[in-house]
Amino acid sequence: METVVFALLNGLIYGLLLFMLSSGLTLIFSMMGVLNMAHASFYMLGAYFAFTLGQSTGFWFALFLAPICVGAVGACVERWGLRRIHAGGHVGELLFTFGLAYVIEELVKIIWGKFAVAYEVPAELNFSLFELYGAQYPAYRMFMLLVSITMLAGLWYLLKRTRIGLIIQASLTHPHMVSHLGHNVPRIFMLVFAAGCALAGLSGVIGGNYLVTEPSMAFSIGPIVFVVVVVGGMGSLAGAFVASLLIGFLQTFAISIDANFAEIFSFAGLNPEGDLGRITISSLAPMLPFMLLVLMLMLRPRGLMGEREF
Amino acid sequence: MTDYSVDLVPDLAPSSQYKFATRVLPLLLMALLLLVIPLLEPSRTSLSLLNAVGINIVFALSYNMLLGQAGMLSFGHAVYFGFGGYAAMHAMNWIETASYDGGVWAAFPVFALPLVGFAGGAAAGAVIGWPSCRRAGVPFAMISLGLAELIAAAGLMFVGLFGGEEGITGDRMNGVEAFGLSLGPIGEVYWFIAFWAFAGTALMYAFTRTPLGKLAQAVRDNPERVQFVGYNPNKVRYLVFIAAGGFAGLAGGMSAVNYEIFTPESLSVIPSGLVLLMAYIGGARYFAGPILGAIMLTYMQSNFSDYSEAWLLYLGLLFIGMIMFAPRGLAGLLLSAVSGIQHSLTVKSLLRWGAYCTAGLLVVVGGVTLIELAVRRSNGFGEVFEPFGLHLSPEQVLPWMYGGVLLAAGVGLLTALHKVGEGESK
Amino acid sequence: MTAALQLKDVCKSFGPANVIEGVSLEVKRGERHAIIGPNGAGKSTLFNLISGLFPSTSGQILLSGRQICGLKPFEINRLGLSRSFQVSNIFANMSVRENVRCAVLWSLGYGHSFWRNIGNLKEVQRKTAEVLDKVGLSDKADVPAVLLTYADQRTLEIAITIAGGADVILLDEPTAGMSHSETNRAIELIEMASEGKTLLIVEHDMGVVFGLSDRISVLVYGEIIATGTPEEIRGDARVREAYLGDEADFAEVTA
Amino acid sequence: MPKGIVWKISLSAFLLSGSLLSAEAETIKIGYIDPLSGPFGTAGDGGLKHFLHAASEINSSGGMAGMPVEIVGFDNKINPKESLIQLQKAIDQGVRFIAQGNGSSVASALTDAIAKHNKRNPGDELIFLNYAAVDPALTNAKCNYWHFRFDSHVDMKMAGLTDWLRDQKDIKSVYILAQDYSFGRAFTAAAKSMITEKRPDIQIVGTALHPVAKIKDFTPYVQKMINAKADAVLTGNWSTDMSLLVKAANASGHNVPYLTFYGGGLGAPTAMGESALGLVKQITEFHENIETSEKQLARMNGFEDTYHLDMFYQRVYTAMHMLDKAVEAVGSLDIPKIAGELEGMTYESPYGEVTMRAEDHQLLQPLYISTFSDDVERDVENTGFGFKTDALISAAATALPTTCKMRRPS
Repeated sequence: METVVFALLNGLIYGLLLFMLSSGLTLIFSMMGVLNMAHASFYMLGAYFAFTLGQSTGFWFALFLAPICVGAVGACVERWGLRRIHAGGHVGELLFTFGLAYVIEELVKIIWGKFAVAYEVPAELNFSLFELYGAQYPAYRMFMLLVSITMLAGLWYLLKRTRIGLIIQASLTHPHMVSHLGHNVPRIFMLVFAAGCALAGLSGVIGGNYLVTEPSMAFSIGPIVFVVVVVGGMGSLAGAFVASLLIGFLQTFAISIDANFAEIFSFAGLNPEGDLGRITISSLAPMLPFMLLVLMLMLRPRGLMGEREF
Repeated sequence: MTDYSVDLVPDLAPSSQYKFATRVLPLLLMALLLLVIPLLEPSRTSLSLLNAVGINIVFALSYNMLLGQAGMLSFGHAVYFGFGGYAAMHAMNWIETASYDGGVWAAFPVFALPLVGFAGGAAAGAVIGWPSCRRAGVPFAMISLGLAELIAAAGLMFVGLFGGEEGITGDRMNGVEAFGLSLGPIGEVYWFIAFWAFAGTALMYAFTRTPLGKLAQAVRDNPERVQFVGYNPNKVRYLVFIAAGGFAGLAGGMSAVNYEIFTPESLSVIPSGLVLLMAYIGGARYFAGPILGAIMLTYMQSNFSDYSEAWLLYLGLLFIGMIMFAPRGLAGLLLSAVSGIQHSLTVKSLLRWGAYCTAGLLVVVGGVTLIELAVRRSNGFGEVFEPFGLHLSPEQVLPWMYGGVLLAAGVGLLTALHKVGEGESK
Repeated sequence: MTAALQLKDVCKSFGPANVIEGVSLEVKRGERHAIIGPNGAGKSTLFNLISGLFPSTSGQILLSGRQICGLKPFEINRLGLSRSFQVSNIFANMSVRENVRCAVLWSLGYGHSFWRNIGNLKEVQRKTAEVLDKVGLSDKADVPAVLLTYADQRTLEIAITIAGGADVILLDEPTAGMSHSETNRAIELIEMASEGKTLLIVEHDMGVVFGLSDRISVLVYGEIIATGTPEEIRGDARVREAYLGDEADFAEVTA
Repeated sequence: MPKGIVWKISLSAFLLSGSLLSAEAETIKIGYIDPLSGPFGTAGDGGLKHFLHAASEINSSGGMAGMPVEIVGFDNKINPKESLIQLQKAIDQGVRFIAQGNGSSVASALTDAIAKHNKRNPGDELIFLNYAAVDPALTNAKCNYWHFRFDSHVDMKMAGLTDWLRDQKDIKSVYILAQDYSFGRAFTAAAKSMITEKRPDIQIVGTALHPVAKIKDFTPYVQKMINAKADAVLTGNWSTDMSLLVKAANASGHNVPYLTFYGGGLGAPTAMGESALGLVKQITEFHENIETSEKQLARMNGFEDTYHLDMFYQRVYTAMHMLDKAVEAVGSLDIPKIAGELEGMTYESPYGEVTMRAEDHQLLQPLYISTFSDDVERDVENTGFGFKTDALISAAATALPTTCKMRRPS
């Protein structure tokens, strides 16, 4: 029972963090067709900016300032990078962001050093909220939950209730339509790209101190973000939300299962010391998202709730 | 129906002279070059680098069968390199065992191990390609990424097959000697690599000239239309995928013999990314492009790190620069330079070339200065950047300004040149 | 003798929208059959159904008496049906010769072979040269397709369509966007190319349609309202009404 | 042909790079082959700095038998194949000693390649100074005459840790967590067998292997530990996996000792921060707060002033000074003889006597168990925290039997 409760709680937090990261990419991908491989790099920039800004302004200002800075960087990348190669097709754009991820990581190493930086949870939130089955539940996690839900609500409001949101929504499903409506498409692209990056930055701000802020943090989380976007489906924020939570729960549940293949498939007579029999479900946990990705693309390429195929 | 007898139809095929110059001659030159290199008595470093280059040429060309020829962007090509390499590595150990205990493998020369690699890579391609080649474009790329992650993880889990992260080692000095090569000294390994690099290149070139090779290009250009000339584009992709896997496996087999070790790291996404960079930076649109890319990146990987610890940053910047300004890659740049020289060798064009080169140089010098200063400053132990006898300290403002000014001047000049060029073309 | 192509009550709907509603059509062997109709009548959709690009919702399509519903486009092509596209659909980065060569390979039985040098396949070379000569693109054989003029691209489109030697040829607006003189050349080309074959053509240019076809079918809102010789169609009141709603104009353009 | 041109250019560049950097006979070159860029660049970079500092120390007192020492860094990107290319480069540049430490996979590739090289090129031999690769196999099944290990391997450290555990009567149950690769598995196996042997009353309430560098949030693992009521956690984790584990443990209020090998690894103290205080223990041959001589303190200060980095690898100095001693004894660069001198050598390190055991070329040295604490004289990574000694494990206690069958050149 306690395993289930904890897996649910942790899966929820991890899933929401993933959703904050991938919602931006879903917007960018659905609208511009750019599968931004550097998206997690903006997440990393968010954490580093928050660390630096936090030293002078404190965490709370950094919480707002850092995503804005990340968004500005994103706008520059779109304006002087992606826009120039847009005509060359999506493969060129994909490769551009692939190279950008390399460059951002190296720049971060030069600016902030190669080691992890001491980006800590703010003292105001560094206490334990309640105790559950002998383990304490840190307040910061609740705060993360709060921020991501606020963000989710804000995004929903923006998309459903504002003019720009309606345009963006229209172009999620019908990217060619918007230019016919007389809107300045490059500017909308820049805005969406910047906003997507800012969302990634925000998740960096609250995820960087919860996890670790170091130069390889982008590389290690990057692929999972794709998985969320692809599994969720093109043009579907709701899909990304479901996929994030799914992956969050899947991973945390798998970790809590200690059984190995030899036990599960005991009827097949697997040797528990053999390579196959030795594999435990929990050691497979990090692989599950990729299995999900491959299966999803092969069986249902439009994703869980996608409006269309790629 | 009108009778078109053979003699009435004009012969549209290119002349045999043209064929020789464009198809046979480059391969002959490559063979000649491979034969000449040992006469220059290269050092051990050069030989080991050349061997690495040879392996990467075959690997990058095999990747380009997918990217350049069939238009399939894969993030997991190292998987086939790895399967081929492991197949060859296991075979190498069977040869060793057989040389003591006897058996079928005793008669198999180590020299021919890349063939085992080819079989391994092609088999892996046939199994993995079956589900993944039913999708094209971005879904294909994503499937390849997902599978690459899964297989890289499996590489560490199945110790019996992949040897854990320490991999499998072997000894190439066993079994039957072919061509009188013991394969002990690195100089003899050179001949082994040269032979297979040439064979691989020639075969992959030949592949582009076959009906299947041509159809792969048709699928790249227009998969929809291919269906209406009687072909199933998925099947064409699948077959090309198997062939590409086979040649990647061939490169893996070469690697197994050259290094006598194979580790699961070779299956991972990092070499897959590197081979993508090789093919793209070299020029995926041209057959010879990946060869250039393989040479350049292998050299950079092994030697740039001697000069700058920021070499990965330079690599990333180079890659981005190529995508933005030279999407046809190094091969494209070379070809346009050659045709520029052939067609418009005027004072004006020379001046413009000069101006472009100067601007490019300014950007590079300024950028490098700034990056190197930044690296030293970030290391923070007072190291000074000393290019060409200069003494640039990251603690002073002036060196930063030098770098900044040079970079700004270069960018400014480039912008100006671009505007002039646009003005003229209008 | 079975019809070259026969459609029995073919329907196609995209979600709630019925684009094709019970089309039945019979194209005889060796016949040149045109389909006309106003924009949005479903002509291109009909072609996509016949050639296998879309599955039909219901009904039967028979090629020489053989059911081809549910087959993949390349399977239908292998049975001897070839089509062109309204928007040029060629292999842009390959030369004209290579474009045509790709189109002749299957019919000559080279399948997916990867052990033969394509340059040594005399039969392929001859057939390719023959097709290029027939459509008059021989002098542009080595030009990359993307650099051709629009009219030449349309010609290449037809060349690719006929290169495989299919018995039934579907042409989707082959003269769309052409100038008058180019159209005349195109008509000649189509006449020559369809000699001894069965031709089904969608065309807007009434001059082309009435000059070329043996029979004409009129498709309006997904239904065939009339089929007949050019004379019969010209005189059909329903067609006049439905097609243009303006008798004078119709008489004029079909004259 | 463009192909040809580039070939020639790169070819001449190859040849140039070879000739420019040709060897000088008077210098002793030590090739440092470790990652200097990429994700693991930090680890290799730190090691290089220790070697540079040790070399300057030796040079300022007249070099090795009058020959100055030069450290040449080669970036292997922690890739076995790339290491072999760099090895060839090093040999070309006149390097006769190879130093490496990061990654047992690289070490086993190198020791294999060096043994083959020495067999195939007599008179041109190399010595391999392994300063940190701890796979037991390297001085057991895979041992060879040219390989010398200056770090205590997994089983030795585990022996030390379990010796200490013998006296910790309040620890009744442990949880073992390690990364799912050969090191982690060796760690788990050693922990299980040694605990069962030395403290049969301790219950192993759980073991888990997790993939390297893939887990973002270790809370579920910590939760399992809490559920299992573990009194202590044994972990082989290093780098990010180490810091993330400790952060998760702290967040869940899991206040039990974490017994680690790499709790003090570069970057980990910063990342763990306050959360690790009093929890994380490590077993090492060195940390900065062990009582020692003025001379050693001066060395630490010297290193920190030069490189703005904490001293971490005492064993690098040990290796360099033992090599110095061997070269002085031989008087020339006769590699087989130098290897012979190193074999069985004893050396007085600032923290006690160490011995290079002849039968397997494994250094036996005293080990220290220490706790992450804020009450320390010298802190690490400017965090204000450092390590404080709990216990000393004598060198003899770590001496485990070896399966090595050393074949010596005749």
